[in-house]
Formats: sequence, structure tokens, C-alpha cells
Amino acid sequence: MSAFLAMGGYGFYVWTAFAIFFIVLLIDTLAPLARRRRHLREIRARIARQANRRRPGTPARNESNA
Amino acid sequence: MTSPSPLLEARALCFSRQDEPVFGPVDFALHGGEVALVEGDNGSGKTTLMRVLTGMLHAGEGEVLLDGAPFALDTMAGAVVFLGHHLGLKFDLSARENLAVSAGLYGVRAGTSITAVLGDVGLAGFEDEPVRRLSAGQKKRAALARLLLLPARVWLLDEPYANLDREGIALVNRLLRDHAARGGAALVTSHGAVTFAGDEPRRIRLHA
Amino acid sequence: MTSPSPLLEARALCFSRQDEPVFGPVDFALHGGEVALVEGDNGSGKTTLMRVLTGMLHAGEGEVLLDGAPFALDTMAGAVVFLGHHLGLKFDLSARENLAVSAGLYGVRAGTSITAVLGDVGLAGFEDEPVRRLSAGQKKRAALARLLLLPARVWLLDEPYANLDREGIALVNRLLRDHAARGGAALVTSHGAVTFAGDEPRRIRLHA
Amino acid sequence: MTPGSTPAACAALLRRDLTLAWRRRGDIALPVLYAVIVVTLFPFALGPEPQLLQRIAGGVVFVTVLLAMLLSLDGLFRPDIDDGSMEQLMLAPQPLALLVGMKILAHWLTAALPLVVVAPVLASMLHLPPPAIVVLVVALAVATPLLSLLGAVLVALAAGAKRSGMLLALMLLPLCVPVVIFAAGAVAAAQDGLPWIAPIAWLGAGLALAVVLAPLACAAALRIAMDT
Amino acid sequence: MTPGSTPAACAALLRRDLTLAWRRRGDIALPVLYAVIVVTLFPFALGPEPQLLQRIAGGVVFVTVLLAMLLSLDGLFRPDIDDGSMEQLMLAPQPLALLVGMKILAHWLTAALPLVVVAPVLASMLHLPPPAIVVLVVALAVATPLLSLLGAVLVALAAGAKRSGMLLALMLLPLCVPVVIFAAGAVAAAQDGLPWIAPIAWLGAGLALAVVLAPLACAAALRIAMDT
Amino acid sequence: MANWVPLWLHRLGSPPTFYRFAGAVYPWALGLAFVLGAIALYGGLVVAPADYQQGDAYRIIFIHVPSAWMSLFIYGVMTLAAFIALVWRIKLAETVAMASAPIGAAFTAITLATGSLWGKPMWGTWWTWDARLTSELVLLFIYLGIIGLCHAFEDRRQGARAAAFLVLVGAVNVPIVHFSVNWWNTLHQGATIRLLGPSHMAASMVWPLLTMMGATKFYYIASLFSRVRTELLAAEGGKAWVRELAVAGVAGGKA
Ligand code: HEM
Ligand SMILES: Nc1ncnc2c1ncn2[C@@H]1O[C@H](COP(=O)(O)OP(=O)(O)OP(=O)(O)O)[C@@H](O)[C@H]1O
Ligand SMILES: Nc1ncnc2c1ncn2[C@@H]1O[C@H](COP(=O)(O)OP(=O)(O)OP(=O)(O)O)[C@@H](O)[C@H]1O
Ligand SMILES: [Mg+2]
Ligand SMILES: [Mg+2]
Repeated sequence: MSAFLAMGGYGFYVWTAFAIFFIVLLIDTLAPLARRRRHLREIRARIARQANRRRPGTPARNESNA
Repeated sequence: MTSPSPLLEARALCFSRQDEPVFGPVDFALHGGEVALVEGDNGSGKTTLMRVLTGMLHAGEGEVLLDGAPFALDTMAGAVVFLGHHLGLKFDLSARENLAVSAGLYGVRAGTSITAVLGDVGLAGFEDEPVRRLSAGQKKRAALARLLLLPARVWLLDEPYANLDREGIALVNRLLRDHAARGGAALVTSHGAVTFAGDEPRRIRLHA
Repeated sequence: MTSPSPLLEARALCFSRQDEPVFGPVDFALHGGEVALVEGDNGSGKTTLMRVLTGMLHAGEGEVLLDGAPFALDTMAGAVVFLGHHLGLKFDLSARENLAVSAGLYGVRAGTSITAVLGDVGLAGFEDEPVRRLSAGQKKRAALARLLLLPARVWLLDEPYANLDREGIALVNRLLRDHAARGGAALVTSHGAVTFAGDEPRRIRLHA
Repeated sequence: MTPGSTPAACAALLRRDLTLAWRRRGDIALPVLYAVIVVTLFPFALGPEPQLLQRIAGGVVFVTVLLAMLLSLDGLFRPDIDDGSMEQLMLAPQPLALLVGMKILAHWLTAALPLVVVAPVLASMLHLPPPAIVVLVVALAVATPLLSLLGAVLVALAAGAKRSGMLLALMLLPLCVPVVIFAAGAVAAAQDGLPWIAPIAWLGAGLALAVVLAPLACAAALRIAMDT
Repeated sequence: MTPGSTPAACAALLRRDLTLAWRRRGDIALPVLYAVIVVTLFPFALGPEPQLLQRIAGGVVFVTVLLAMLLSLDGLFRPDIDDGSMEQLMLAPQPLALLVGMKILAHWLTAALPLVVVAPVLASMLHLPPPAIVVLVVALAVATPLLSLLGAVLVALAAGAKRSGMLLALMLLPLCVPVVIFAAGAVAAAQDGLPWIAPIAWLGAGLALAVVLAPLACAAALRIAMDT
Repeated sequence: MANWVPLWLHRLGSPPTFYRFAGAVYPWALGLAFVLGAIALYGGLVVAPADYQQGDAYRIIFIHVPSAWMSLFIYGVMTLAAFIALVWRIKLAETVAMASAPIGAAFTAITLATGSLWGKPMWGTWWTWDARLTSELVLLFIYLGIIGLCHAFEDRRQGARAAAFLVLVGAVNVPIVHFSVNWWNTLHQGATIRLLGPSHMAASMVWPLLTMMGATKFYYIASLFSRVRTELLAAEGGKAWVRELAVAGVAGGKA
């Protein structure tokens, strides 16, 4: 096992390379998931805010006399 | 004076920002000799509408027609002038030099000159002052002088009354009346706080 | 409610730019509970007067007194708030965050909160929107909210009515009335095109 | 030239940009001074050995000229967009690509030409031998318009962005790499007494292509930028 | 901390500037990328010989960091002046010098610190040996706050001018020469195995002085700048 | 048969449908990537023998080469999507182009890092200014420029279109990376593996490499779909289907 880990003296290089590979891809996998959670939270906040905005009595559509 | 196909026409024009509608379907047709007032509260989408009409912003749905033909930035050949919140003046040049550039780009309406239009808007004596040194209202007047100088038939004016004194407001109204009399069309935004002189104009209301 | 020494006083105040006088000697005294309107045409020097009163520009002659003491930027301890053509809002922050910074710098008037003042100026629902996304009038309202939040006794407002709709103008008038009732003083510039509600205010006229 | 015709429009725009540059003539001098100062910093940072300086002279002058141009590029369209002039250019009855081409020409005349003129002085401060200096000037005369044109496209792309200064550097520098390699390569070849025509010819071919395509690309990019 | 007290004001301002930087977090990364790209340009311009690159590594990294900081310095007070925030800072019941100091601190944290962090990578791309890299980082850690402080004074002075970017470069670079000489000298000494403490100590002394004086000078310069 | 394909494509192009489709594909693609990756690692680290010249250090090849290929492949996909986005203004193409950029940048960064880690024992240096290494570095800058430009805009679509433009401009670099070993003589290895014709490598080394290549492809699909989903949510924030999703997310605890 320790021979496997030593990689014929190149253990440091090989294992660092593999570690970088996995860490970078892990970050790449998690980033969009976290961002999606944030977006959903923001959309909910926006829905709440827009409910606040619409003043009572104003029609929702535009009109023009042309 | 009304020509068969309107100068500027909007059909079911909508605009959305990030899928939230800014203004709903707007329809209007503006013939030569007509001035229309776009009214709406703060944030109702007046500036946005103006920018869509100039072709800077792409409307989500609906279309804008100029002289009966679908509107495109490349083909409208200087028929439209736009005066927005930003006046399009170079602060290091004088009013006269600024107008000379516009004249080179758009051409000059027959029978006017740069000195004459600057006098008309009340900037006589300030022609060669760098625009930087003019007050807020004087800058606005310099921008209004462009309208007089250029041969465009359609004017799009976003809050032309802001920052002007009483006399300046009267000036804008006079410019609009003369323009209409020449057969031009104009679309003007305002909050309705200043009274628009002359015969009651057409109104287009936007709601927030 | 009138205190013995006026809150803000100008004595024979003159300002010249390159030896050309911008405005002649101006004298006034503003006691607590008073609102004065500075009127003048475009280019008459209203903005310049405001900047002299805040201490940003140094007056050529004459003096400004605050609470009876000569005025200096270092010593006036947040007694003055200024609202100019530039609103002093960070466009990348929301209205709430902008107000939080002002509160940190100047402190907060007893009995108010940021959410409350934003609601008062009609920005409920827009508190967390970046200021960049607000329309011209909504930005102005966000700037007005600062006035309500801070404990300053003297307000200097340069064209607070510009870009506001009718309701917004009424809002400014209400703010001014409440401020005066609390014993504050305010100096407001305007072209006189919008009517100032309430009892007839003091007027200071500048001539171009 | 009747006002409103295309030649008149080009002339008016060119005159405007040159007048503006002249009103701020301090600013024309500034890239030059910037380049002078950056080049003088190197002997301080590296020590004053002539052989070393001579060895790096060509490269340092190129990088410096590139950075100095970069600083001025940001001001190519930004002021026009901020003060509303760009809207007027777009609404004018003229081909936008041509107007944009005029703006790029004005930029090259005011921002790059002075650098080309001063480059021999900078190079001789770093002990570059005279024959190589001639090649340096030739290389710069071909490379700087190319950089102006490439830069203009990227500036136009970034013009709609919230803030563009640094972003521009990020986008421009990778694209400049070939230009720098060819131009500095020509100087290095001349310094070693090798033929240096080939890299310059490549640059010239690139320039010919860019003169045609870049204004069109710029105009398209500006249309995208104004769409907010 | 009650709102309106001096610590609260400092905290509010610092928080504001850091939030703004975070909202534009792309911009924090940009000076770093700029530095990376400028450093990579040198091998293209000079050719890839490791001995040559190693010889100039320290100097190039310093000049690059300096230029990257320079680009970001322009944004230190200009946005606040343009949007009216500066007037509010001046009218606030707090010592202006202290508020300005907070702004400088925020600027250093967001613009210079990332450069210090990335400098070892840049240096090793140019083959600087590891012991010299340690000295490089130490020298940068002392030199960059000094540059931030000096730069802030000059930005404040130039703020009244119509356009300040280039002017700033011009005024800052000569002042930076001593800083560059000391800092690059320390690295060169380390590279040659000589003692390198003395130049760093000088820089430290300069920093101590600047921390006290620069905010005061800045505040005075800003008062002058606003007086137009 | 001939009819339902375009119809299906059209349906797929509509955001809510694509959102659901991508959501369904995502776990499968990620799972497949994981399984193939595990097999390839077993083959590469345990089964394959040490190289007679490089010893065990050569095992970096099993991540270096697939990542390097992906860094170029993804740029190719991005170029195609950017072209479609600019010419036909198709929203989904914009989204695919922009979602690909960070993944491509990640693979480019991995290539650079693992190459450096391999270069130290093999060439005695972390970095040289060799044509392939340098052009790969430039590729990273181009990726970062695209990401930076895209995010520098207030409006998503506008940013996407400006960045798509830059994608096309930067595409010239891709052939340079690939052919640099042929055009300039460099330290870096030439093509050792050919899909067509005999390779220069032992079969026990080739199969884990090809398996890893498959794993990275599936990983790309998974990551791309995950990002596209996120983008769609952000871009369509005002539409009813997103709002329902957001509100349902609170109620159901999962979106
Ligand atoms: C920072 C250093 C390095 C970088 C940036 C780099 C980059 C690349 C790139 C971009 C490719 C893909 C080329 C293509 O598909 O067209 C590649 C392939 C390859 N690299 Fe590297 N590399 C580096 C170091 C190394 C080292 C040190 C070795 C081994 C001694 C190596 C061995 C290989 C091999 C064997 C291939 C496959 C070649 C093929 O079959 O096409 N690389 N590298
Ligand atoms: N750049 C932007 N990004 C996102 N939303 C915006 C942007 N500009 C404006 N908005 C929003 O769009 C709506 C319409 O804005 P617009 O500027 O068109 O209003 P307006 O009618 O001109 O108002 P005002 O009278 O205050 O100038 C507002 O609710 C505003 O919040
Ligand atoms: N920076 C400056 N340099 C030189 N002169 C200036 C400068 N700013 C304003 N002026 C001049 O000073 C005079 C007063 O300008 P000021 O801006 O105070 O007018 P104002 O009353 O605010 O006008 P407005 O109603 O148009 O805003 C004007 O004649 C103007 O031309
Ligand atoms: Mg508006
Ligand atoms: Mg004024």
C-alpha cells in the first residue's frame, strides 16, 4: 500500500495532480447548485416585494387613447 | 396635413426586462402635425418606451413603423432626433461646435443657421462658452437648439421640461407648435406637473 | 419656536468666478421652523449659492453663520444635509444599504427607521433593488428618504422637484412642512414652475 | 461638401474628435509621458547594466507602448456613450461602421502616433542599437494601428458593461500576443542581423484585414452595447 | 456602536466600500489578471530563456504590481465625487481624514492584497528562486500599503482636474521610484545571497510616516478639489 | 418520423421543457461520469504498469490528457453555440455558450496545473514558455475574458451576446493549441494517441485513458445541464413556471 502511495518516488506530483483534478471538478459541480438555491431564494423575495409594490386601485394594464 | 400612413406608429409594443413587463401593449399612430404627450408616474416606463422607439432597445413583442415601413436603425436616414436624460453634448466644446457636429452628421434644415437657432433658444452671448460652464438649464437649451437645426421630422423628447425655468417651458411649447405646423410629429414625456400649452395634445398614459 | 440666533444666516454673501460675479450680495436669516425658496432663472446662480452655503465653495466676500457661529466644514457636526443635482447614492447598493451608510455617518433621528422612511417616500417594495435599476424619479425618492432619516436641522435642497411626478411633488411639500414643524429650517431652489404648497414661503430671488 | 452627406459627416466627426483631443492636449502628452516613465522604471528595478538593458530593450518598449495604448483605449467610446452622443451617431443617416472608423482613426492619430514618434528615444535610453531602432519604428507603425483596431472592437464589446477599464486589459492582451510576438520578433531578428521582413509582412496582412473588418465588428458590438 | 459615533461611521464606510467591491467582485479579480497577463507578455516580447527571465523577474513583478495598482487607484475617490457621495462625507460630523483613511484601507484590501497573494505565482513563472520569492512577498507587503497611501494623496490632488487617470500615473510614478528601488533592491540582494533587511526597514519607516500623514494630506487635497 | 424530430426539438427549446429535461438527464450523466471515472482510475492507477522511461509519474496522463482534450472540445462547442446565438438569436444557444465557459476554464486550469506537476519531474521545471504551454495559458485567459465580459453586463442576454462575439474572436487560438507541437518544435509531447490507426502506447495504458475521456465527456454534459438549469431560472425569473417552482421549493423543500 505504501508503495502504491509512493508512486515510485513521484507520489507528491501524482497525488497533487489527482487532488487538483477532483477538487476543481467538485467546486465546478457545487457552484451551480449553490447558485440555483440563491436564485430561488431571490425569486421568492422578489415575489414578496412585488406583492408590496402594486398600489391598490392601479390597473395592471396600460391604456392609450390613440 | 395628415398623410395616409402615419409618421410613427407603434403596434402592440411591449417591453420586458428579465421577463418582467415594463410596459404592456402600447398602440399609437402619430401623423405629421401631431404632438403626443406620454404621461406616467415615476417608474412607469416612459424613458424605456422612448429608447425602444429609437431602436436602441429591442422590443420583446410588437413593432414600430416609421413612415409605414418597419423601423431599423440602418434605414431610417436621420428621420428621428432623440433628446434624452443625457443631452449628447460634449462638455469641452462650445454650443456652436456641438451643433456643427450634428449639422455634419444629419444635415441642416433649409433656412436656418447655427447662430440663429442658438439665439432662438436664448443662448445668445453663450455660443462660444464651453458647455461645461453652462448651468443645468442652459445646457438643456443648447440641446434643444439641435431640434431646431436638424431636418428630422420626428422628435422624441424625454422630459424636455426638466431643469427649465418658466420661460424655458414656454420655449419648448413654442418649438413643438412650430414643428407641428411644419408637418412634423413629436412624442414628449412628462409627469404632467407642467402644463402643456397650446391645444390639448394627444395623451398616452403608462401605469406603473 | 423662533430661536434667538437664526439657524442659518448669510451676510452680504457674494461669489465670483474668474472675477465675474455669479450672484450679488445675498442676505438672509433662516430661523428654526422656516422654509425659504431660492428662485431664479436658468443660470442665475442657485446651484452655486447652495454649494457656497455647504462650505464646498469658498465665498469671495460675506459670511455664512450657522447657529450664530461662523461656518466651517469641520465644526458643523452634521447639522446640515445637502441634496444636489447629484444624489449621492451608490448605484450598486440598494436604497436600504445606501441609507444604512448615511445613518452610520450622521446618526439617526429618534423614532424612525430605514424601512419606515423608505415606505414614507413611496419605495415600499423597492428597498432591496439596486439603485441602478430604479427610474429617475425613484432615485430621487431614495435620496429624499435620507432627509427623513438623519437628525440634521438644516436642509439645503437643490431642485428637489425635478424628475418627480405630481405625487412626488406633494411628498416633498409634506416633508418640508413636517421638518418646519419640528423646528428645522430648509432652503429650497426652484424655477418657480412648480407651485410650492402650504403657507406662502419666504422667497429669495437671484437674477441672472 | 453639403452638410449631411457622408463625407461631410466623416469630416465633422473627425474634426470634432481632433478638436476635443486638442482641447485636452495635456492628455495627448500623457501616454507618452507614461511610456517614458515606465521605461525609466526598468533600469531602477533591474539595475543599470547596459548589456541586460539592451537585451530587453525591444520587448520592454513594445510592452510599454501596448500598455500606454491600453490606457487610452478605454476613452474611445465610453465618453460618447455616457453623454448621449453615441445615440446621436447611431440615429444619424450614415453608415455606423464608417463613423466608428473615423473615431478609430482619430484615436490612432492622437494616442498612438505620438508613441511611435517617441519610441526611438525610449529605445535608445535602453541602449538599443540604431539599426534595430529603425526596425522598431517600422514594426510599431504597422502594429499600433492593428492594436487600435483590435482594441476598438473589444472596447465596443465592453462598452455596455458596468465598468470596463480592467476587463478590457483582460480581453485585449491575449489577442495582442501574436502582434507582440511578431513585432518584437522582427526587432530581435534585426538586432541579431537576421532578416526581419517576414514578421512585418504578416503584421501588414493582419492590418489590411483588420481595417476592413474591425469597423464593421465595432458597429455590431456597439449596437449590442446600447441595448440595455 | 451607536450610529453617528466615530467608530460606527468608520465601520459603515468600510462596510460600504467592501460591499461595493464585493458587488463588483469581478473587479477585484481584474488587477490580478492584469498583472498575470502583463507578466506573461514579457516572455513573449523577450523570448523564453530562463536565465534572462530569472534575472529580471523581481523587477518585472514590481513594475507590474505598481501598474496594476495604478489602474485601480483612479477609482478611489472619483466615483464618490461624481455621484455626490463625497459631499456627504465632507458634511458628516466625523473627521474627514479618518473617513478617507478607511477608504484607503478598503482600497488596499480589495486592490493590493490580492496582488500580494498572487505575486509568488507570477515570480515563479519567471523562475525566481523560492528564497527570493519569500523576500519578494515581504517587500510587497510593506511596499503596497505605502503605494496605496501615496497614490491616494495624488488621486485626491488630481481629483479636481477634469480627467485624472493619466495625470495620476505621471505624478505617482516618480514618487514610486524610491519605493521600487528599495523593494527591488531587497529582492535582488536576496537573490545574490546578501542581507536584505535594511531596505525593507527603510520601507517600513516610510510606511509608518505615511500612515499618519497621508490621510491628513488627502483630506486637505479633497477639500481643494471640491472647491470648483 | 420525419415530422416529430423537429417538433420535439422545438419543444425542447422551450425553457420549462428544457429545464425538466435537463433535470432528468443530470443525475444519469453525473452517475455515468462517476462510474466511468472510477473504472478509469482503477485501470490507470492499479492495472496499468509503470512506464519504462517515466516510472509512475506518467500516470498523470490519465487526467492531464482528457482534461486537455476537454479544454479544446468545450471551446469548440462554445464556438458553435455562440455562432448560433448571434445569427439566430436563440436563447438556449446563448445559455449553452455561457454555461460552457466556466467548465472549459476549469478543465484548462486542471490541464495547466497537472501539466506543471508533470513537467517538474520530467523536464525539471514547473513552467517553460513553450508554444503549447503558452497557447494553453492564453486559452485560459480567453476563457476568463469571456466569463468576465459576460458578467460585466447588467442585462444577462446582452452580456451573453457580447461574450458570444468574443468567443468567435478567440476561436483562432484553438487550432494554435492543437497544432503548436507540429508547427514549432517544442518540449511538449506530440500526438501519441490516434483514434484512427495504431497508437504509440500499450493497450493497457490506452483503455483507461479512453475511459477517462468518456467520463469527462459525461461530466461535461452533467455540469453543463446543471448550469443551464440555473441560468434558465435566473433569466426567466419573471415567468410563471419559475415562480411556481420557487414557491413550490419552499413548500416541498426541494425544487
Ligand atoms: C503546464 C504544462 C503543460 C500544458 C499546459 C500541457 C497542455 C497540453 C494540451 C493542451 C494537450 C492537448 C493537445 C491536443 O489535444 O491537441 C496536451 C496533451 C498531452 N500532454 Fe501536455 N501539457 C503540459 C505538460 C505536459 C508534460 C510535462 C507532459 C509529459 C511529459 C505532457 C504530456 C502530454 C501528452 C502525452 C499529451 C497527449 C498528446 C496527444 O496525444 O495529443 N504534457 N498537453
Ligand atoms: N437599467 C435598468 N435595469 C432594470 N430595471 C430598470 C432599469 N431602468 C429602469 N428600470 C425599471 O423599469 C421601470 C421603468 O423605468 P423608466 O426609467 O422607463 O421609468 P420612467 O417612466 O422614465 O420614470 P421617471 O419618471 O422616474 O424617469 C422602473 O420600475 C425601473 O425600476
Ligand atoms: N463650473 C463652472 N465654471 C464656470 N462657470 C460656471 C460653472 N458652473 C456654472 N457656471 C456659470 O455660473 C452661472 C450660474 O450657474 P448655476 O449652475 O449656479 O445656475 P443655476 O441657477 O443653478 O441654473 P439652473 O436653473 O439652470 O440649474 C451660469 O451663468 C453658468 O454659466
Ligand atoms: Mg425617465
Ligand atoms: Mg442648478
